[in-house]
Amino acid sequence: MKLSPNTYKHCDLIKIEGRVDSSTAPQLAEALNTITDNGRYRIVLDFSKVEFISSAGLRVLINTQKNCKRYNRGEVVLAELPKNIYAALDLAGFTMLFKIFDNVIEAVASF
Amino acid sequence: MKLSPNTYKHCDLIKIEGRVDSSTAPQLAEALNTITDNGRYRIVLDFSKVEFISSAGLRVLINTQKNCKRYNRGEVVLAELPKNIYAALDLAGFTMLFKIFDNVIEAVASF
Amino acid sequence: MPSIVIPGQYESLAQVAAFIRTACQEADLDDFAAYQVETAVDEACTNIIDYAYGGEGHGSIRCSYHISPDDLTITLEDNGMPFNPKGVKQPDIHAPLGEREARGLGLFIIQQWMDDVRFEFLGGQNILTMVKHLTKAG
Amino acid sequence: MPSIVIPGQYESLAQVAAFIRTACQEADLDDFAAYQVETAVDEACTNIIDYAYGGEGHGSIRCSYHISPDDLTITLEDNGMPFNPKGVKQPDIHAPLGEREARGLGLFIIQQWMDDVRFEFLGGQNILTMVKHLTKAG
Ligand SMILES: Nc1ncnc2c1ncn2[C@@H]1O[C@H](COP(=O)(O)OP(=O)(O)O)[C@@H](O)[C@H]1O
Ligand SMILES: Nc1ncnc2c1ncn2[C@@H]1O[C@H](COP(=O)(O)OP(=O)(O)O)[C@@H](O)[C@H]1O
Repeated sequence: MKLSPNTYKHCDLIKIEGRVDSSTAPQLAEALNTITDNGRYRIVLDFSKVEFISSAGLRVLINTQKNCKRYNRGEVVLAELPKNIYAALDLAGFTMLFKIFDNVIEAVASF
Repeated sequence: MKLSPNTYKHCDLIKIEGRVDSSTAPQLAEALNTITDNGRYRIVLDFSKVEFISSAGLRVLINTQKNCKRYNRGEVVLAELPKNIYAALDLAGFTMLFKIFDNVIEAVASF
Repeated sequence: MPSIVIPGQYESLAQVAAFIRTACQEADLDDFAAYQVETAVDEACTNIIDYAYGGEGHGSIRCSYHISPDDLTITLEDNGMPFNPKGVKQPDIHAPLGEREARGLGLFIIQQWMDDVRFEFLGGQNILTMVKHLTKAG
Repeated sequence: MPSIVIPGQYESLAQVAAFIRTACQEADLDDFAAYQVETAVDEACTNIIDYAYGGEGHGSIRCSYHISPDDLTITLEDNGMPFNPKGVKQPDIHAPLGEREARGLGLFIIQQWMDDVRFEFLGGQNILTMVKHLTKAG
């Protein structure tokens, strides 16, 4: 898994590439915590190059979403979900818990 | 030439495709005026799919930039300039007059 | 019966995934069905590492597959603590964010995405058998 | 000498551009040099329509090219008002935005991007000759 984070005026963006499984999910959690530890809670995750996500990755997403939405201070939104990844998120009921955007530009511009 | 405009929270985006010459520049001017007539002066132009720009196109850019920068109310920024297009803008001294971004996301997020 | 043995460590999951993708290709599964099988196997291996072995580095996992005209069958074997899934409760996937549990999705995904799932304890081994039907296109 | 004649209308500019790209390909110009020639011809045709003819729909333009071992030569002919570029002043491309003129870039681009530019009035015609050297790679 490769993570490319960017900090913008109104939000942070992380582009995720590769596999998000038990082996790599801790890195994703760390990258997200780095952002929230800076007091920033508006986060876009670019899934366009994600090949696989397991429940270990889903766990990181839900924990971060809870943290970000607390006190209405922000939220995590997801962009450019590949079909298989969308199916996994949908099975787990995550499509109700996260705003999903067709492209990263719209997601970044939503903040 | 094809124009795809989008209005976001902090800026407007127009994706331009094809040729911007004397024949098509008036359409670009019209699209830009539609935005500024709405009191919106923060504009990103996505050049990634622009094949050609003549001085007729440059004229539209400079007029819009003057309008947008008036009273410090905004500006036009350019994103994803193809090499040839960049060379034309550079020859005309436009690289001093417009912020230029490598990608549309950064450009949109700059507002 | 093609098989691999991996050490019970998370970094081996990518290797199992590659092995499973080969199996799915041989079985001629479509892209999404293959993704479902890959996910189920990843979840099952993670659970073996986490619960049967109580953490990384305590044992190995054998993964094998068999293709019949009707099914792709994946078998996972470990030497960890016996597991009986009966007591495990289902996640509430409709819960609002505040009440939503972060854990408990792995078994659920396995059960939803595989057509038949059987946990056995035989000869001191956990044997997990997961079946995906090969529904022919059309 | 390959040539086309287009009506003096902006919508014909794309057709001239396609004709010029063919010429550049034949002359084996690299992508950027070809872009420079395409731009110069576009600017020149626009000026003929705007100034020699005083607007769209008042005359036609003949565009032809010749390739020698050293040069690609483009010729534009029109029957409009004679033009002498001597009196035209250069744009100040270093001016800050507030003082920057929106007009006056066309001739400048032609002169910068072509290696030789000649305006003539002969037999009642404007003849514009623009030369691009064929510098061999390496
Ligand atoms: N192979 C196993 N051995 C022992 N216990 C298991 C095994 N797999 C799952 N479990 C139990 O079932 C529960 C639910 O598992 P799962 O749905 O994968 O979610 P999670 O691992 O996030 O808790 C686990 O918390 C664990 O108690
Ligand atoms: N073919 C032409 N015939 C007559 N006048 C011309 C011609 N080309 C250019 N000019 C004159 O030169 C000036 C500069 O031309 P140019 O650099 O193309 O910029 P612009 O067309 O934006 O004014 C024009 O304003 C016009 O007065």
